[in-house]
Amino acid sequence: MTRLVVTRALHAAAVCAVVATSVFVLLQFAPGDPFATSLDGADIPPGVRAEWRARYGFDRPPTERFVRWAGALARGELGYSASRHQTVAAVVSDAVPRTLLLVGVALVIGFAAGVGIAVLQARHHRRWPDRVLGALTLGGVAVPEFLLALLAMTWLGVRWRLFPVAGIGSLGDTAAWPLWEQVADLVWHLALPAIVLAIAVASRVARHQRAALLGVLDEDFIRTARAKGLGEWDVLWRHALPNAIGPVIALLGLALPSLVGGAVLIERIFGWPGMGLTLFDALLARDYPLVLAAVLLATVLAVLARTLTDVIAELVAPRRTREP
Amino acid sequence: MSALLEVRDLVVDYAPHATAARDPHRRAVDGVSLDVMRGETLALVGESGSGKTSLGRAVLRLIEPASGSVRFDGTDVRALRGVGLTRFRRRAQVVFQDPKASLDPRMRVGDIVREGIDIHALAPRAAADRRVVRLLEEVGLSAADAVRVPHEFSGGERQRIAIARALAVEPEFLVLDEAVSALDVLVRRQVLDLLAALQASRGLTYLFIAHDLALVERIATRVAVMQQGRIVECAPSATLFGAPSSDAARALLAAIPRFPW
Amino acid sequence: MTRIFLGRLALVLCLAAACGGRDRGPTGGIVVVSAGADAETLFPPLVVTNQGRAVTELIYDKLADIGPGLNTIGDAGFVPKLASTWEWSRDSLTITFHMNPNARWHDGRPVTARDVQYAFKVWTDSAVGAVQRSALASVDSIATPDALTARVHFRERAPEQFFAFVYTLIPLPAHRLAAIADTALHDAAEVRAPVGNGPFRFVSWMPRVRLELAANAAYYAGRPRLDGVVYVVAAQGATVAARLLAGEADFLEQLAPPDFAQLPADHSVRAQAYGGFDYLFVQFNLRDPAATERAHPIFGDVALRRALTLGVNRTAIVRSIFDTLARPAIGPFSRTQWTADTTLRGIPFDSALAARALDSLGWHDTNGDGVRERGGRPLAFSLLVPASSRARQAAAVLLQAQLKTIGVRVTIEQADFNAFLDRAHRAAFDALVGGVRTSPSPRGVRDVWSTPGPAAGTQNFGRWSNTTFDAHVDSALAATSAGAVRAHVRTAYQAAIDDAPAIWLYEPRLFAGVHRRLTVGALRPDAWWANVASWSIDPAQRLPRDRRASPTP
Amino acid sequence: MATNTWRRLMHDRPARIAAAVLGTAALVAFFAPWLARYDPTLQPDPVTLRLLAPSWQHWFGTDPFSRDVLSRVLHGARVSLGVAAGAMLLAVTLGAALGALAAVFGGWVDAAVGALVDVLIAMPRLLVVIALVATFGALSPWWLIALIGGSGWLATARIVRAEFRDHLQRDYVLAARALGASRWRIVWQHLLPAVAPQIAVAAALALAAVIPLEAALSFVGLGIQPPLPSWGNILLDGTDYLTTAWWLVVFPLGAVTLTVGSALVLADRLRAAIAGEEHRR
Repeated sequence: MTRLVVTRALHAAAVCAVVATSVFVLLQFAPGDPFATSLDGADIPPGVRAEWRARYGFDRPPTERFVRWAGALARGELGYSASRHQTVAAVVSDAVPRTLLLVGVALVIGFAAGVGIAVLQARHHRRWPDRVLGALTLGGVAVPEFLLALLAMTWLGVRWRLFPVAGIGSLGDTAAWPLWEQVADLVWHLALPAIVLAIAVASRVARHQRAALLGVLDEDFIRTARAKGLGEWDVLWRHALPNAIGPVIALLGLALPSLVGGAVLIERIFGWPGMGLTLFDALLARDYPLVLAAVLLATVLAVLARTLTDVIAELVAPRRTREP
Repeated sequence: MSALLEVRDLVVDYAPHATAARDPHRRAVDGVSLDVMRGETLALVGESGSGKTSLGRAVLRLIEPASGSVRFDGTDVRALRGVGLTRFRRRAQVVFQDPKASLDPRMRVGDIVREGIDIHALAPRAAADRRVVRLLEEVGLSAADAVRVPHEFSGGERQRIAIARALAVEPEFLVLDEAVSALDVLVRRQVLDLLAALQASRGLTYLFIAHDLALVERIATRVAVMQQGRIVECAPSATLFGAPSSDAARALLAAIPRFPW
Repeated sequence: MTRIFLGRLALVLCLAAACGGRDRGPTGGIVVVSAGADAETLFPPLVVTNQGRAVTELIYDKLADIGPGLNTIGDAGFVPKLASTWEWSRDSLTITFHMNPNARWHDGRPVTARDVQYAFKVWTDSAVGAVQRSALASVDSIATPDALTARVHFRERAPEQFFAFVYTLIPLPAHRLAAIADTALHDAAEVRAPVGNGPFRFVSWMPRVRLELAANAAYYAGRPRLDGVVYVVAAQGATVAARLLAGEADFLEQLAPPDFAQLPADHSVRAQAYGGFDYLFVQFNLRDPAATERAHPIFGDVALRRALTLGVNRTAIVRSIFDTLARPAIGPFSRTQWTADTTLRGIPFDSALAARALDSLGWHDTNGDGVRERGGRPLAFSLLVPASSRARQAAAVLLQAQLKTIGVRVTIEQADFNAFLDRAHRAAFDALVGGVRTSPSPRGVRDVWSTPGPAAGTQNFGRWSNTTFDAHVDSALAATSAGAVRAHVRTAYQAAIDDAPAIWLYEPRLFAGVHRRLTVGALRPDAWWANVASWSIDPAQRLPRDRRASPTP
Repeated sequence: MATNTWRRLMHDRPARIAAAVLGTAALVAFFAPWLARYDPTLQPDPVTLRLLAPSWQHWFGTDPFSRDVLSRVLHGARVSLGVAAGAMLLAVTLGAALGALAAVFGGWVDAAVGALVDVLIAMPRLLVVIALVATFGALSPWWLIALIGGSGWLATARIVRAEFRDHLQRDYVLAARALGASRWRIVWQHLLPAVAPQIAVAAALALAAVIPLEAALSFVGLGIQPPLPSWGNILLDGTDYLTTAWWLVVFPLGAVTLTVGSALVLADRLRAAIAGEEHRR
């Protein structure tokens, strides 16, 4: 077991190293300059830019910068974000919890809803609930997320004013509020981005889960369960689902990075400055230390998520050995 | 009679990725030495999991042994590369247990039988077609069957196709890996008869793998009994069936149903 | 001149004080400003963006501020802020500022001349890297004869020396910052939670989310009417507008054309015009991007540049994108500048004339592909557009279709803003849709359009060079009377229009989105935030968030 | 087996409908210049004819530049489906090739491909594509194909590797090896046809993923460059007018949803057909 953990950790470290190096190399080819936009203006003399480049070491050759960066990383320093006038660690420690919250909530809601929809569909296989839900989940996958987000913002936010259109909390000293009000405020602000993201998750989960359920429902042990006189719901929840949910969880683990990545537009639209938006802004600002740190973090999160979902999938449904 | 196949101290491990799941120290074949004489049928009998299939595959170099030597007609099979290996493939063939699994379901029977001829460029186009028809007829099928696909045939017919495929490259040596085990009794007898006829007409040498002594009683010249990766007894057919010396052989003998008529 | 001015100043002061005292109007309420970007820093020397200024200039006051007339020559019209009076030396090389004795930092300490001196040190220390320190290049030193007197010594006289100094230098709290090393200032905790002296004091900042300011009850010019100002940030344009339309925000700096379509349905928001200092243009690269010592193979020819300009219907472009929210640009300036001249002779739209001009220049469509060519070279160029600007993209698309009708092929190339600027600086483009936000001063024109050199033309991406223009711009910037400035500027502008280094596209008129409950008075075109201290919210239309968000005064 | 899979699929009604929709889309894309009534870049009068609601002249209305939306959606099919199909082909070819290499050669090749997959799967695709496009500036459709295709092969590679490894253990492959068939021949003659349905599933899913990705790229201003219409940039024009000009969004969105939905349905039915076939065996 320890060996497995150590191998996994080494593997993850290697993946991160490769990702960091390739991103660093790639950034060397990027046109633009960390101070091109932040120091653009008719009244800014060109000398200032050179000065700032030198201050942050951008006048050094790339190899030297890489060694310095890697060395600092080894000491646990992520560097300084010139576009935010802040240490990268400070920027990232703001953004990571926000992304985890948004994606986490969307995942939980989406996963639960997706599984529920799939069970409902399997229960009414080839009847109208199956068809209607099937069409909806198909739409949930086919409609681009950013459009869903804009529609939600325009109608749920602006037209009907059910939820705030953007932001991560109410104004004022919310920290002094009673806890339940703080939570309610957070939920209220989280609603739109989480719903949009959850729709995307739920649609995908439901589609996979439905297929997996229908596959399992064909198998002998289900027939046995039915023969024993178990109700159809019991068969679905107790017998079919535990056997069909594992692969869906594992699949979700694989899809998680793209989910986080897909959240960039949602974070942007709903003014939810998590990792996706931070990375996006950092890219546009050519804030290399921040880009590197964000990519690295995303990689670590992805690897962690994969390991975690693998474990969960294994726990939920011990793989039945297939007889040859 | 000289030995066509000489196996010495052969060791085969389970595939590396499988070791985690199984006992890492367990070997599929654990130091087996064996000779197969030209023209004979050596039956290799043992319970499932005793390592006979691994031995059969290692002999054909379908899997790589861990150590030991395999000599075929005097040449070291394990050292073969390139042209030498190709030449060896022509001379030694295999028929598997499950003809459903061993025939590519997407190919027509004619193409299946023909594949070996194409690989070794044994005949030009038209001649190859004629040869395929001849082979199909030799195993008891018809020329019209060439355009059909495997799943249109019964189990016995499919096994005949597999035999025709093996014969297409005109081998001297055939590993029959449980070749008749999956067939029902009547068909089994027909296929065994076919194999015997082919052996007579083509002078073939068989390594006949089975888990059941009853299967080999009629066909085997000699019988080798395997248990947990080792050969525990190797004796001429008559000797073994008359007076088995190992417990394993006795156990296998006892499992043969004797009908009281 | 000095004495006359002082007299006028005293009068203004009295009026301001009287007004402030008599009509306090309603106080209370929080204004939520929906912003498309966050302040990059709250440290004035490092602030570049408008949003950064919008925040810091509410926290920090200047010595004096430009007046409603936006004059930049001498000190006419300037409004006293931290300095209640000032006087010039006879040779104009020294200006003595008398600090307002009532001015206090938000921690209660008085604002002194030492803070001015300290700020000057910070601004000019290259370890800090203040971006606009070239504006202070003419200042030699600052002396502090007493706590409330700052004597500024200039190296040379210049018509805009007063403007350049007070507009750039923002006094900093020496008692809080002097202990911090200059190199550490940019990231100091003190700088992220600044103590200022302006009408609003800093409360909290969640970068890229929101920034909260509260009224400074002890403000020397009287407490602002509002209880506070909150900036809420969203990167997506649609979101910024949605916040206003959903009633979550009270103020939006600039409405985009599509936002206007939604206003009629929503009576809670109105649009308020306030000029604007932007003008946009298609800038030609006069040099060959492949080899800058050569002239550009197409745009090197002034007759061709004029012919292209003739082929562009700028009125249609403006009407299509902006309807009446913008006007066709005239030349390298904005109509809001006091030096603007609307009587200049422009190049009209006449596509028949454009086609004839191209014919006469030897550009003909010989192979029938709809594109003219000359000597085997097609009349085609790429147009670089920043991906961040929807309006500029729209202008490019319209321009492309218009030029196509006279046999010119335009390929649009979008680039993210960083790459756009990078290519502009490297002159790696044929033509680009550029935009300039000028200041009230005509000074900016020299950076963008004068012949590139160490002192001028740093933003002259197209490397246009015209001696008449250069000479008259330099003369205008040296002239001390408004009339002389206007005369020189007029000649320079006319040269720029005639030589067509760019197609002058449009000047957007700024429209702020303002919630019905908010009264903002007149918005200053160069700085909408200049008068936030006098904004007020109708007490009858208070919202729960006004109470909720109210920080303790 | 595979031949049967295809046959099963052809007898499946949803699959036939989905295939018909995709086929129609492909035909529309191909014949767009003949089907469209107007030049998709023609701006008859961007002042007075902009944002016209659907009418007899303009079935899908006009956009902010007075261009005919129907013509743009038709031509947009060309660009969007062209990019999508190109990227899908590239992704599937690359994925199949790398997956096959990993499975057939095993050892360090397998490890290398596996590591590559692990690295790429850890980086969010949309961000990677946005990053690259942002980094290298707006790209031509060809580069877009290379980029989207080059980043989308992971799923195919995983599937092909797993299926190949499975089939490599099967007796018919052993029989072919015993006959002396080369690796190349085994892959080409036996494995690829065997795995073709799974590859087709991966292809359909790749197609379904690429079209929204192109739209997302357009949304951040880094997609297909104007005036070339793509469903993504038509949608982008529409996002400014969600409440005031619904036709700008509804029609391109309909096109996107129909195409993506059909690709997904096709993938579903194909998977069901494969499962049914496996089940029957």
